[in-house]
Amino acid sequence: MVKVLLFAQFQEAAGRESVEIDAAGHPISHVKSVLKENYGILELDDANVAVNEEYTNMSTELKDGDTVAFIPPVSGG
Amino acid sequence: MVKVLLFAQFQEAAGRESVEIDAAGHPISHVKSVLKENYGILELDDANVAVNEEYTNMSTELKDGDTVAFIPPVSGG
Amino acid sequence: MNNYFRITDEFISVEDVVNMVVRPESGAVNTFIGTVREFTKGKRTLYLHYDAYVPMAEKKLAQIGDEIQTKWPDARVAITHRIGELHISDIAVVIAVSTPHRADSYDASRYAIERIKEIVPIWKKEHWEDGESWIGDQLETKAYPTGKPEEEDLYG
Amino acid sequence: MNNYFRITDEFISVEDVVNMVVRPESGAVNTFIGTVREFTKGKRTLYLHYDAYVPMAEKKLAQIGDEIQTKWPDARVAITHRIGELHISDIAVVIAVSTPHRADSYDASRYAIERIKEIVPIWKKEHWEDGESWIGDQLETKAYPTGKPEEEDLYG
Repeated sequence: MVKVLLFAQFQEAAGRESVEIDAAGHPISHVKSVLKENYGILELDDANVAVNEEYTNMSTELKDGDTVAFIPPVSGG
Repeated sequence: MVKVLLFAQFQEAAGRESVEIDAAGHPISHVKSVLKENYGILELDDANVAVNEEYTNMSTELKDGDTVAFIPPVSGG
Repeated sequence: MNNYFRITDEFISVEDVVNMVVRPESGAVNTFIGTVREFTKGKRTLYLHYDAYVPMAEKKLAQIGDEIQTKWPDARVAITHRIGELHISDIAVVIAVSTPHRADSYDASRYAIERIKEIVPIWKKEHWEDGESWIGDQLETKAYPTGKPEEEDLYG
Repeated sequence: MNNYFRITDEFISVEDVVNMVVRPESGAVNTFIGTVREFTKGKRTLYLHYDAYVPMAEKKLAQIGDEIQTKWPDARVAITHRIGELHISDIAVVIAVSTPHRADSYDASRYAIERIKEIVPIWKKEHWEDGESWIGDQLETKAYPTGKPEEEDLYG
């Protein structure tokens, strides 16, 4: 299983802070599709992604136990 | 009479914080000569001058009651 | 107190962040303080809410510190960013950079705030008189009203 | 506490100077803090003594504030400079500039410190292990050992 962290507008759209998805062996783009279709998160095209707290890209293949974060456009500072 | 304020190395060279000079009607350059000759202040060529707390130049004519300051190169900050 | 790169949900003391970087070799400290502004493009903010992916945000702040160390080897950097609910004039972020000479302190401090706005996973939700939005870019021209993304935001 | 342009012989609180410029219209505060550096060109400073023509120095700080107001109308500025004996890492000057957006806060703060070093009648005497000198220019290349000016300093 892969843990998927949701923040800001994604968290509000899904109504939860994280979901578990059976995505080991799949690229992150697969998780993105699941979030759109099953969790109603629609603004994912502007998002960056991180695996285990480091930025990566949608084609990265996930392993069991990975933590994926979908990072909406940031606005700190 | 004109009050002449001395700071930093000028103050140390003269051994005093201020002097009174009978310089009304004279330009500041006159005061400069007096400071060199009578008070042993030698580094005056790098100095700026102020009359009544505003920068001016050596040709400014002094009035009775003016306060002249000889300003060594500044080094605040 | 040696936590140079920190996310906190409490009030930030400017003095604490500055004190982390002052040292005998430095003659200059530049500090950038981000505060909550009341009006943006004529719209009144009532308060803000900052969210963060805390462990990754602290890692990214530390990465910015490393980047600065590479570009300005004599610099020392500390950054604290606050999250949670903030009101007008509250301090959201304090950056402090010390260097031997002043020019570098300005340049490195400016570099830090620009990088924060690019790579650190922190998000700001503006609460206005007439609604609320997650702010989606640093020109503050793009907002994401909760649950109602505009088509141009999705596909533009 | 509304003394925006101030010479003092006491410890400067960074927080106090910053608080003078924070306001609802500002989103950014840039702060420049000058501290006493231990080594300059390999020479060890033991302590410094700052002297000032206090009333004129406060006027000139206020003039710098006016100049900034002309160039950056939305800025608010406060500057405090300390005089007397200062030791390594002590704060000599704090400049705080608030503006609505960050770029201006950096530019106006930088302008302020450069102008201080040009026009404000404040003088620094360095006390080294092997002597003392009034420092005569901002590159710190020209020193005036007490009572013994070099000919090149006088006529160069």
